[in-house]
Amino acid sequence: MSYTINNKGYYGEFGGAYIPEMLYPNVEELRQNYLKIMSEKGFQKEFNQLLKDYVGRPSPLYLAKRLSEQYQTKIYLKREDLNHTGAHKINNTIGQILMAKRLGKKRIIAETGAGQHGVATATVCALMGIECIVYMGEIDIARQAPNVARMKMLGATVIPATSGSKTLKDATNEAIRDWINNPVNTHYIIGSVVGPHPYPDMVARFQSVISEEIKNQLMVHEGVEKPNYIIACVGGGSNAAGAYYHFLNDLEVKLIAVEAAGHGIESGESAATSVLGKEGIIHGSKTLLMQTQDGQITEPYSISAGLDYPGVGPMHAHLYKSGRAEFISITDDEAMKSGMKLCQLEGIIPAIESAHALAAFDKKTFQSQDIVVVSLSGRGDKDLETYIKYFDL
Amino acid sequence: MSYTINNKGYYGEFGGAYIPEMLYPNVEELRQNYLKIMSEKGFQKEFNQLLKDYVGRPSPLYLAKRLSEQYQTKIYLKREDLNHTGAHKINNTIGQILMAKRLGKKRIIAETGAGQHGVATATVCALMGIECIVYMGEIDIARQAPNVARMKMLGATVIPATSGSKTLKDATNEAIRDWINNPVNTHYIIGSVVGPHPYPDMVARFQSVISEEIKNQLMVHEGVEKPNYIIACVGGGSNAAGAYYHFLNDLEVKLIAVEAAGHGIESGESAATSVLGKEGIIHGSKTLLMQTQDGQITEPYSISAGLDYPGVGPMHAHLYKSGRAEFISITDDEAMKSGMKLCQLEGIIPAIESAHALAAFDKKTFQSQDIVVVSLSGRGDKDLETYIKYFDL
Amino acid sequence: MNRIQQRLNANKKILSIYFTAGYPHLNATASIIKSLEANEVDMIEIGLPFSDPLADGPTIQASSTQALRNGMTTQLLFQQLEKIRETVSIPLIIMGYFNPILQYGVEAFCEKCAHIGIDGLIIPDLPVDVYQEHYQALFSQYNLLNIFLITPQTSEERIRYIDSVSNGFIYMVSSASTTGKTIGFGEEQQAYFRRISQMNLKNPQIVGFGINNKSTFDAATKHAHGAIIGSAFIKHLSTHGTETIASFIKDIR
Amino acid sequence: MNRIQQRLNANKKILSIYFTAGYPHLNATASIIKSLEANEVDMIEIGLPFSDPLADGPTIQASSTQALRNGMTTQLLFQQLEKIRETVSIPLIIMGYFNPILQYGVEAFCEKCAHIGIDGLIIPDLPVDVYQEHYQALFSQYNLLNIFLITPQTSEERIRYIDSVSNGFIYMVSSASTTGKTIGFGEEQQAYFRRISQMNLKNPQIVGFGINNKSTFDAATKHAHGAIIGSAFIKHLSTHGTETIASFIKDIR
Ligand SMILES: Cc1ncc(COP(=O)(O)O)c(C=O)c1O
Ligand SMILES: Cc1ncc(COP(=O)(O)O)c(C=O)c1O
Repeated sequence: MSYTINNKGYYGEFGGAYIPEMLYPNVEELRQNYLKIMSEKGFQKEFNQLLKDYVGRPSPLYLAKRLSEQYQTKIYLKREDLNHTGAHKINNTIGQILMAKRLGKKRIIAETGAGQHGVATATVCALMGIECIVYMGEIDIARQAPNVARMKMLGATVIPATSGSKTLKDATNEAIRDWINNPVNTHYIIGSVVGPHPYPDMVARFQSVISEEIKNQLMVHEGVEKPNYIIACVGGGSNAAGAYYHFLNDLEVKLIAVEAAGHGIESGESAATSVLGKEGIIHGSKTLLMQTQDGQITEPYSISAGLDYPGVGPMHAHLYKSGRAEFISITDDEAMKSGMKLCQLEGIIPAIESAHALAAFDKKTFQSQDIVVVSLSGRGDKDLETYIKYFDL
Repeated sequence: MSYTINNKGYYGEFGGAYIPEMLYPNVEELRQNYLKIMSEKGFQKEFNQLLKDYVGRPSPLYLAKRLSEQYQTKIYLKREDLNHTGAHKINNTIGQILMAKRLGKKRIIAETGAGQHGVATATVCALMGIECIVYMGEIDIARQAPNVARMKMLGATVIPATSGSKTLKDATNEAIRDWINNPVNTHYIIGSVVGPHPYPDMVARFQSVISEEIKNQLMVHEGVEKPNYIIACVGGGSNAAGAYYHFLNDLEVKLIAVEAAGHGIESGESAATSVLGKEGIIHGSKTLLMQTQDGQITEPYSISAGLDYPGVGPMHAHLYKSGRAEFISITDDEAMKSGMKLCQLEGIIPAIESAHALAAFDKKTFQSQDIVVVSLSGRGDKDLETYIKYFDL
Repeated sequence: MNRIQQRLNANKKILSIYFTAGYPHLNATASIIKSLEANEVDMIEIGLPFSDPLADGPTIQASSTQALRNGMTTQLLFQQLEKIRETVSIPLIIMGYFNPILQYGVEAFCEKCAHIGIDGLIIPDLPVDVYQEHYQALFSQYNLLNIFLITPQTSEERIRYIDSVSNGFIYMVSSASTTGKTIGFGEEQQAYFRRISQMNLKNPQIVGFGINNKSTFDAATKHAHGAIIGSAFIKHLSTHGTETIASFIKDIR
Repeated sequence: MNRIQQRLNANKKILSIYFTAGYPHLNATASIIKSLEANEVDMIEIGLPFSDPLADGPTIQASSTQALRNGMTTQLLFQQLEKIRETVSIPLIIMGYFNPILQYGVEAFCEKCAHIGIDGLIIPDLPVDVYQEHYQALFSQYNLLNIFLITPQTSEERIRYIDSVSNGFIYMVSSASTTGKTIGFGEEQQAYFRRISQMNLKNPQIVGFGINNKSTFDAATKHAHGAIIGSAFIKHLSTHGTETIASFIKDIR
């Protein structure tokens, strides 16, 4: 079984491009060109140079000694938190802005929930001097004010999404609507491995630098190329896709995907798509999503804005359905506790998304000789308010 | 003329250890051991490994193309903003915590103004599992709440300094008082190239990794080892000391130090020590400091908490007095404007401290073939509130 | 022959009206349909509301949200339509996003539509190739037409492909936009309509998006076989309720 | 012979009192001095207030801040003391941090002290080696004693070095602390005092820090030549003003 995309744009039965005809020319243009452009020498050179000099890659693979002691196994943290703008999101936006330039696009749109992807997009647009419009749910704008300010400082226009539940899902709808209205000069930079083909594959490829580096770095640290486990949180799934990428077809490397259980799977306030979702279509992709019996997409909930999405990318739907990856759900409380533990044991304040991945150690026992790589997808600076409130600091 | 420290602990006429006898054993123990410990293979290995895997070094040397175009010269940014915890401060705290461990210390104290050094200290203490006490002016605690929360999350105890003006200067006094009261088991991690000998030299050496990397990176980028100019902001002077270090005695490399003029040199609300200061003693060191005619230390002012210090390190006093470095003063308004410019041209939100360094380009003209390295000492995440208020975002 | 095809053969500019089922009131569906037929509308698109209607502008979005709040479901819509053919003979199309149909079961959905007397479906996010590969046979089995969209950006090649897969009419989106945008029907639009008209497609074209009064209806149908009014009708319902449908339609022709 | 040395030769346990010039009132200096002499105090340390007194605890810090707010300056202090020798003969020491002295000019400062009749200086942040190299000659020229501190952590070797540079007394800090801490004078402290006493230094030792009443004074002076009271006196001034200095001193001996 293959875990990479097939030539029709599917992972197993998931994926495809379920888009209105108005989007067809855009998506088709991208589909026809993305692999060709990505394989160009000039593209690769520019991409890799920016990842190195601008983003600060390679991100370290850090052996967390005190955490390892605590859990009696060998834990490496892949430090995406050290990237410019504070998360893995920038790997993708750097790739896509170069893609957009080569496609001759003059205007960039993006959706954002917590604002991380919006900031990463505004950042690369500033870098390239390209107009940037970011859609963000009206509610998220209110609760993520610092990231809104960041985007504005970077010269982006932030447009509130006032439809539906006024959060990420709706911001995505608005971005798609904008694209429908601006089909020629605009590129839509999607922020995760979601959306119509070729987005999930393209984003996964841009993020695959994570696992490429893990391989090389493990070789230096441990003299082996592969870990026993890779753990990553899954919102849409891009940091996980990047961390898994070069190990997908190597079954010796066990993959663990961590979803947000919010107040608990049974609570009705959760974002654990693999447990609660069913197959369906969201944002142009056939995948697993949380929905009513009637096929209406339901509002997810997680304390972590980046995991607060009712679907997962089609790759992850396939990894789940096929059993290739083990899916774990972590509640708000469990994640917050693990986040705090990382602070106090390793001096790293993780993004609450990443804290979900760390909580897997409380759910699952590893052998002392196991090498477990955790994707530390982002830093917790953006989450300080939440941490402060939660722990009453 | 030499610009490094002499064997008596002076840079020219500046430096020394003007400390009460109660501190003598501590400072003397450090003085006798610091060079020996720093030169140990084991120390170097651990230091370098942590800088690489934990801090994320080397920090990139990034050719800022759009900024270069704007100013018609070749501008490289040394990206200390990408370090773990967001500034150059961590280079020093990593070094000092390893030093403290080797000296058998069980308790760490530190002073902090904006909280960057406090966070960097709390971070390394968490990493090593060592008790951490951070002194912070009561007023700074109120206006830098997120960094206070960060320190608490990292397990540190933050103690308000309620004496004097209740800001950085007083926090430093309190830390020194704590050290006087705990002379055996405690190491004081000073956050800049200030304080009694050997602190200025020790901190400069820990920060010298910045210029070491600049050398290597310029070789790769430009095929030369040295820039024409290095620009850095100066609060106490540690990022500048680190960026200058390996070029200090190479007069071909011109050094520019940027101080905070606050509301203007003449306004009475300023922190431009080189212009407004006179020789004197502050925090155990003979240097330039802002003081009344009567020798009372005056309260400085800058919009940037990290530059809001009434002195400079003795190295900088010497660089100023000898003319080795050119000193420039930048007002709040000039710095804020330059910070915003970097956002919009390069997608990087700088710390307001670092924005002062960038403003030098509006004060001084460079040749188009000049290679100008700017120490981007930190990221602006900590300053968002200030940016938001200032620009009414 | 399917009612849609019959109506298209009538050689008259078609006026098609879209409304969202469950809006403005949960149980307005049947009465709106009857009223539209009574006022000599040629065709009706019944919108099955969806939580995330990404091809729609604010007006239809809001009507969908309201309809769902009112309690509209796929099942309920089918119940409301169960006896509709006892009273109306106008062509009825259900317009809905793919996910609710998928959850209902595509075959079950088609069967139910056939049973009720629905003539066709517009599923904006069901791609042509997926339709062709998986559902075309099913749709013909239940004598349901599937209507595809084209836009000013659709390539000639693709238009011909869509034409080949279509068997009712082609939904010609007047400009690159979501529903409900006010757009001109000036020379650019006419050139586009003319270009398509000159392609001699086997399926007639009906223009949608942006038609809101007599003048835009006339402009849209100059080169096309008909036009669809959606947002403008929803707006009318939202301000005037269902009472004055007659006057809204009379103002169009 | 310097007044301090004379007084030390008197073979009596010395009681020395510290106060901050300019506190509690700007012009209290002379009257406090007179009152202390009248109450048979042996020696007085006049604190020259400093903005950043880093060896001092909260009490003396606060008194310094207040004194500066009241308007105390080096110049003013010298004015206040200008005629002090007309009325008192008690040994007078100025205790101040180095920076204000440096700004006044060390030589000018010494000259002024000599002119007034100050007998010695305590400059806690002036290192012994800097003193020796740069200022020792100056101090002798003006017949000023410079008093150095030692603490329980000071090594024997360094104590001997300090003893060799000193020519009045050694200020023996009772424990590792800033001024004003309440500390015990139990066995540990006594052992420390004994240890120093047994070193047979050429300079007598006077204990400072933590002495606040008769019992701590007695304990501190068991093995030492005297003791200094600072924070406790400042506290007394802050609650009772300058009126009841007599009773404060009487409570000590
Ligand atoms: C730090 C961080 N981690 C993880 C995620 C989740 O996204 P994904 O699942 O695409 O990696 C986000 C999204 O904002 C994020 O900011
Ligand atoms: C980002 C940044 N730059 C510069 C400084 C000034 O310190 P120094 O002059 O020691 O580099 C600070 C101090 O907090 C800082 O946070």
